[in-house]
Amino acid sequence: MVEIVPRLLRDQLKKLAENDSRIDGRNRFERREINLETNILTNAEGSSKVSWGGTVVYAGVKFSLREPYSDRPADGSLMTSAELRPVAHLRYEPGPPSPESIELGRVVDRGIRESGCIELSSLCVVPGESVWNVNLDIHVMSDDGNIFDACALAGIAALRTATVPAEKHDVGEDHPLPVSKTPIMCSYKKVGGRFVYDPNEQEELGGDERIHITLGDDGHVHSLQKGLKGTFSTAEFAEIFDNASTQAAELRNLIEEKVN
Amino acid sequence: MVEIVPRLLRDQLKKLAENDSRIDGRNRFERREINLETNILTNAEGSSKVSWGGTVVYAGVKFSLREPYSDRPADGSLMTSAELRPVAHLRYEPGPPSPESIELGRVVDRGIRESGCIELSSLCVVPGESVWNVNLDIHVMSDDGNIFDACALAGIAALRTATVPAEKHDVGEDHPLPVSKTPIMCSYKKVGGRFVYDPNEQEELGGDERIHITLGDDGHVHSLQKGLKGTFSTAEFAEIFDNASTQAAELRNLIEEKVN
Amino acid sequence: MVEIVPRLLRDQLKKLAENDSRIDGRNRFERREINLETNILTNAEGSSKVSWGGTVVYAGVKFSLREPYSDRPADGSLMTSAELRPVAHLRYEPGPPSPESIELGRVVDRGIRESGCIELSSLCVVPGESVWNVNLDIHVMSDDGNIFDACALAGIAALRTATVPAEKHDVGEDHPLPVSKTPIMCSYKKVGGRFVYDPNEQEELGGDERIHITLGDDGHVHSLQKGLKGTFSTAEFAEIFDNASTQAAELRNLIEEKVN
Amino acid sequence: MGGYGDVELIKENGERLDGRLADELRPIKIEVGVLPAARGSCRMTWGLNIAEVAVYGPMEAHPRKIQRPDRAVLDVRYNMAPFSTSDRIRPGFNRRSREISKVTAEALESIVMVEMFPRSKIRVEIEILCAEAGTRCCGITAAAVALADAGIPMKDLLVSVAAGKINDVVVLDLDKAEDNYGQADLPVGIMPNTEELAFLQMDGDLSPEEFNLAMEYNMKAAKEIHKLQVEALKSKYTGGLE
Amino acid sequence: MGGYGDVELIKENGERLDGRLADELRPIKIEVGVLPAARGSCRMTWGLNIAEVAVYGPMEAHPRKIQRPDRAVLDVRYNMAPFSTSDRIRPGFNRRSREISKVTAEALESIVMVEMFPRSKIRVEIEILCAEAGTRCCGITAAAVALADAGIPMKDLLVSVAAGKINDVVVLDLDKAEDNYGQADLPVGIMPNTEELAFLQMDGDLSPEEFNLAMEYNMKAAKEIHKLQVEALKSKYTGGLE
Amino acid sequence: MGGYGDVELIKENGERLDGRLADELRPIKIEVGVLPAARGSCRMTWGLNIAEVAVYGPMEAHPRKIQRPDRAVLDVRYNMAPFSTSDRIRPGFNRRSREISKVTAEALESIVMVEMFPRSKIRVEIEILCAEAGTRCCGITAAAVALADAGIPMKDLLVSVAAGKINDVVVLDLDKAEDNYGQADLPVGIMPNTEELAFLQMDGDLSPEEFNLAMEYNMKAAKEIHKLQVEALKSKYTGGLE
Repeated sequence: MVEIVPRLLRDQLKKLAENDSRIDGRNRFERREINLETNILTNAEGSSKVSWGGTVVYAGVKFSLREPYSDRPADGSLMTSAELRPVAHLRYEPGPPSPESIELGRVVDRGIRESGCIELSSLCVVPGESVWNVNLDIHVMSDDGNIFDACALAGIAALRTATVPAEKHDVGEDHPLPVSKTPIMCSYKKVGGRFVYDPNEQEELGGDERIHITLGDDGHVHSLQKGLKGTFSTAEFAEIFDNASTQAAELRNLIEEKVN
Repeated sequence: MVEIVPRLLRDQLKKLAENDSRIDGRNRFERREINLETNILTNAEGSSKVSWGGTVVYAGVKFSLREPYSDRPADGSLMTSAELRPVAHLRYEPGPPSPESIELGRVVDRGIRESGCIELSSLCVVPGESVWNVNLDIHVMSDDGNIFDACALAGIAALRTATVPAEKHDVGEDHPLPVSKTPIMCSYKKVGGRFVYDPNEQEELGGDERIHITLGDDGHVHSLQKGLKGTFSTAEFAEIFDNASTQAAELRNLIEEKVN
Repeated sequence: MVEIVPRLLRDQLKKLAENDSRIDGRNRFERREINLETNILTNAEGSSKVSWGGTVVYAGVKFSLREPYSDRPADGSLMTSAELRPVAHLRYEPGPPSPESIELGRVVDRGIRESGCIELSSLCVVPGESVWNVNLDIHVMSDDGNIFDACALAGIAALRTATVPAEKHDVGEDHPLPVSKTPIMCSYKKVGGRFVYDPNEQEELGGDERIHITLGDDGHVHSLQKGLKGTFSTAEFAEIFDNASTQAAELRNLIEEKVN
Repeated sequence: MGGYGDVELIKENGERLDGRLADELRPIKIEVGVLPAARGSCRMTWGLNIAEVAVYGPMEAHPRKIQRPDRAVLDVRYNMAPFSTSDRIRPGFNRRSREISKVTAEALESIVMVEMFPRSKIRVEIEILCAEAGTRCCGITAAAVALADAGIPMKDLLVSVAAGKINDVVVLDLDKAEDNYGQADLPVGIMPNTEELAFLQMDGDLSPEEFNLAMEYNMKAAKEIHKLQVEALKSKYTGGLE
Repeated sequence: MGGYGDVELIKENGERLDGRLADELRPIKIEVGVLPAARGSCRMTWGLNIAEVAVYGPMEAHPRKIQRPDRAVLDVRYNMAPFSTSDRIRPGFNRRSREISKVTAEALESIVMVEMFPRSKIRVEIEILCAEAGTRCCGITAAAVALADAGIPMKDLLVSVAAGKINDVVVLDLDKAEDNYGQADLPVGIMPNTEELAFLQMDGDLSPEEFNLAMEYNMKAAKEIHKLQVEALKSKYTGGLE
Repeated sequence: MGGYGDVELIKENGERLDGRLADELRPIKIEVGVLPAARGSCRMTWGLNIAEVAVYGPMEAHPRKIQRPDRAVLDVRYNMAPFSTSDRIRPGFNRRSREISKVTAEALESIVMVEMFPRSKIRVEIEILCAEAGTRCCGITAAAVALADAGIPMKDLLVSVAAGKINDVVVLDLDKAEDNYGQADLPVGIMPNTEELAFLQMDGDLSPEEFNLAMEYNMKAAKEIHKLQVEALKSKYTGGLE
């Protein structure tokens, strides 16, 4: 589909930015309302639903046993996948995954993987013989903006509530999946010339480049990604990097409340 | 290809229906001429050719040995496939299978599979070690209407004449494939407002919904499928369901004549 | 892309042919300048780069161990692949391989394979257990005409310089890949009504059918292929078949100089 | 059908394993407007099944070769989430989901007033989040509600429901165990007002008498489910007045 | 070629295993008009090979990017049925069938008067129902007949036939065993009236002398096969008059 | 990142295994105009990495749905040759190469004056012939030079370079062993004149202080590499005058 650049929308967003305002009335670094539910899908071994503004995302965890790779005989594996699918928005088409969809999946995956939240050695059943493969599938149902953060949140929440189905596979007792860290992704979008947190759909349509920052519990950065056309200065980056610490702490609290 | 709905053809079919007539002069439930040949392809272990009006279909059976699945250690398998391919009609395009093609394959497969005509346990060579996989491939060469019934007929006829090539695989003597039942598919098309049996190509182009009924030797129904846009009443269904018993008996006789 | 037949170019080539001349001033059977380099890629076990006029081609050899097929327990395998890829020319598109690309790969492969230059039994490590698979990948970087011959030359040169990485795989000492023959491909194009050797890009665009001849060290033919629309007489073929012997000898000398 | 008749699915007292009678439905809940990005949407839980449906359009149909000069086409996708089944399934469409998508589209085209939107396309996205037998019926029934929620003009709603056969007894609305070990399944799509059928499939083994009883069960159940569809739509639009 | 020279394919009396002499063809039969849905069609049995060809068009070429402003394009598909070979082959096109389709299309474009149908497409569908060596020759030869049956104007018919080498002897028309264990195969496409070549492939090992003998065998065989093509076409159109 | 911190990558004297200091680049060589069929091209060797880039266009963008009414689109492909890595990789694009292609295209679109060519497309083909860590930086840096060689108007050149962390030390330009056993990698794309960033990725583990040091190393290195880019372009166009 020809995506006409929405000139009028861009102008409007520019004017709002000049008054330090946003199209839905939020402050620059203000988040939309989030509702997080966990363990809601019978057939998944861990699950979550995130409603973030009008964005709706489900995540489900499934386990399977496999032989370990010969060079890491005691390590299991974690496969994270997220895709842009036609259900979520008028503009997503069926067919092979678009570059946008591949980027979403890989950025969400890296944030979780690089945080080291799952110790792969904790997925070992019998060294050299049998390890767990954990499939984390993230299913976007409604895209109203900022699905990267919603997917990352749903993903770590589903992992945090997952039960290893050892009994079903005859390898011991069911037990919670050990998750030692809680990585949080914070995404910023340049809208009307300055970066804002948690862009909604109109801001995504009429804005420029995007930056995704994944932070660990200790404030270390685990993953960065700049997407879309646009450039930024190191000073601009420093400001949002700083803000991300605050946002991450709040979201981490939200998870702790729901999960424990 | 834009398929212009053939308004004139529809009007003509409507008028014919009002006079209880058909475009090729047949009665509502009258069949076109069928020619059935069997065992005609050197490299297939069972084969048939059906000419049904201007519709031409080949079917071929091939056997291979495989390990059984662990939960059914004494069961072999039957894979039936049929596809709409460019050779058969001007309007079929090359490329991945269309929904129409997938429906054809699955409906023909279900009719044969659900009838239980092949006992999967009769395909066992050594329990837990080796079973036969039977591939039934149905190849439509010319589509002049009602290929569902032609495919189903060619399929069961090819199975009925197939020889299990045990000698070639060093597992005993060649013997006929045991086929205990003869499922028959009968297809009806709503043309000009009422259902007719065995639609030809023009009736398919200018008609509405289609109903496929597969009946077993005992008159039980094994498979049903309604295809295309359109609705029908239970009374309409009862009438064709009743007619299908008669048609199926005649076709079953045709097979018995040719096969034994 | 609609490929407009370049009427003016065809007329010009016709006129040049009448004067026994070519668009770049060469004689009918004159070759462009060739530069051949070998062993230039660190991660390949054999490699070459051919610059042939403005055509640039790389070839790389990689080895892997595999189980032999049960009916040839002492034979390894050679897989040759060459593709038309978007980097090489404005008119090549990304996507699944075009028929042109498949033809290139298969003709280059056949010329090398059918010459018997690699004895498959020389790739045996332990009979029935382990044999070498040789992957020869030919990468066209710039197509200025006659990539068939450039690919064939790069391919055999890369094989001639390849080292079997036995140490890395713990199966003995590294040693040169035994290559007993040096097949050479010579391609001719009908341009302005008569065949010329080594067509450049404009001659390919404005000419007709192509003939590819692969000759072995003893002057035997190992592979032929006529491509594109056009017909030719046996007399025309005899003339180029004769010329190919001369060309092949010169190119074989070029390889011997560089490789030993 | 599994067709293995050797598993006991009906207790001595005539009840099914989950306590239902032969002609009893599993619990059903229908919600409307659950996906903000869609023009119309519906969430249906049916036993342990969960389906969510989004509707987009009418919009210009492209590529152009799918356009029909006299009507809209329905572009329907039935998709199972990877975590919706007992063993994870690979994402993406398979032959089963493509066939269900096709027959669902044809069923819905029979009730939508497609003639009002020539050359256009209406997208219907059916997502199965949890699957416990009967997902195609759940998807079709929810899709009809989502189309109504999107304001698409329709001749009638459409209810899909299945009867089947277990231990030689005709029963309504097979659950997972009954589906795995049952002898027949007869899913239909019924227009509740005219009792016409817009969808019909069946596999297994049914005598003519069994077929008629199964259809009777389906008809009765369709009326019940239709009430829940109407209530769900009403409660969205009159929600503020209660 | 298999290229394994150690299998005896020629008997002491000089005959081949099936009794043929070096320059002898397998039995051939050609029928016209066998596929009613096609505009032109042909069935050819050649030894145990069976090929059926359907021709559709000329029709508008689409997608538009394949159109040529000055001529028709031939859209040729060579396809082997899954049951056509000793071991079942997976349905669908592979690299071998795509290459054969390409060279077949180019051979046929050399004889069809493509200039008469600018911007259009002629579809040629070659189906191999039984394969016993030499299917590409069988397909091309049958396709030329099917094009004529469809009334497509051509400069000449086209005959495709192959000679090869077995046990160091040049022979005509290799059968399956000869192809498996032979040393060379030289399939060509010959316009019978002008003796020009529109198709040429070869693999294996041939000295220049062997090559010349193989071409001689092919030329002679092409004349024989051409007669059968003409008879088949005549018998369709004059069938009623005999 | 491999993230296995147990491999020693820094010697007691503070040097890295190949003798470099923490903020030292591997050897770099840039050549222009190496692919005659392309409008612009560049070959870059960076340590053992070899990348060659071809640029085609601007040309009409098709299919039309990718056209932008107000600017050119960059159609970028990053591709690794099958023989470019230690174990052969299957030809064709995978998810990694598609993601790199996307972020590379977006980085280059930030420096090319795309507004000058509405509705058109510029093709950038990045081929990795030998890969030893850092290929995406090598590809982006070479692509900027190839675009300049093709005469495409740009706001600035673009330099891509990565710093990272090994054995808890921040270092510049990881080689293969450092990449395999390192703790973090921070590749960026820097416009040398304005010091703005057009490209940024990172994975692993960096404290805010480590992040700042890594960015400092990257900035300094970008200036060095920029000089080599300019020299390569100059030497092509002034080659005859020296």
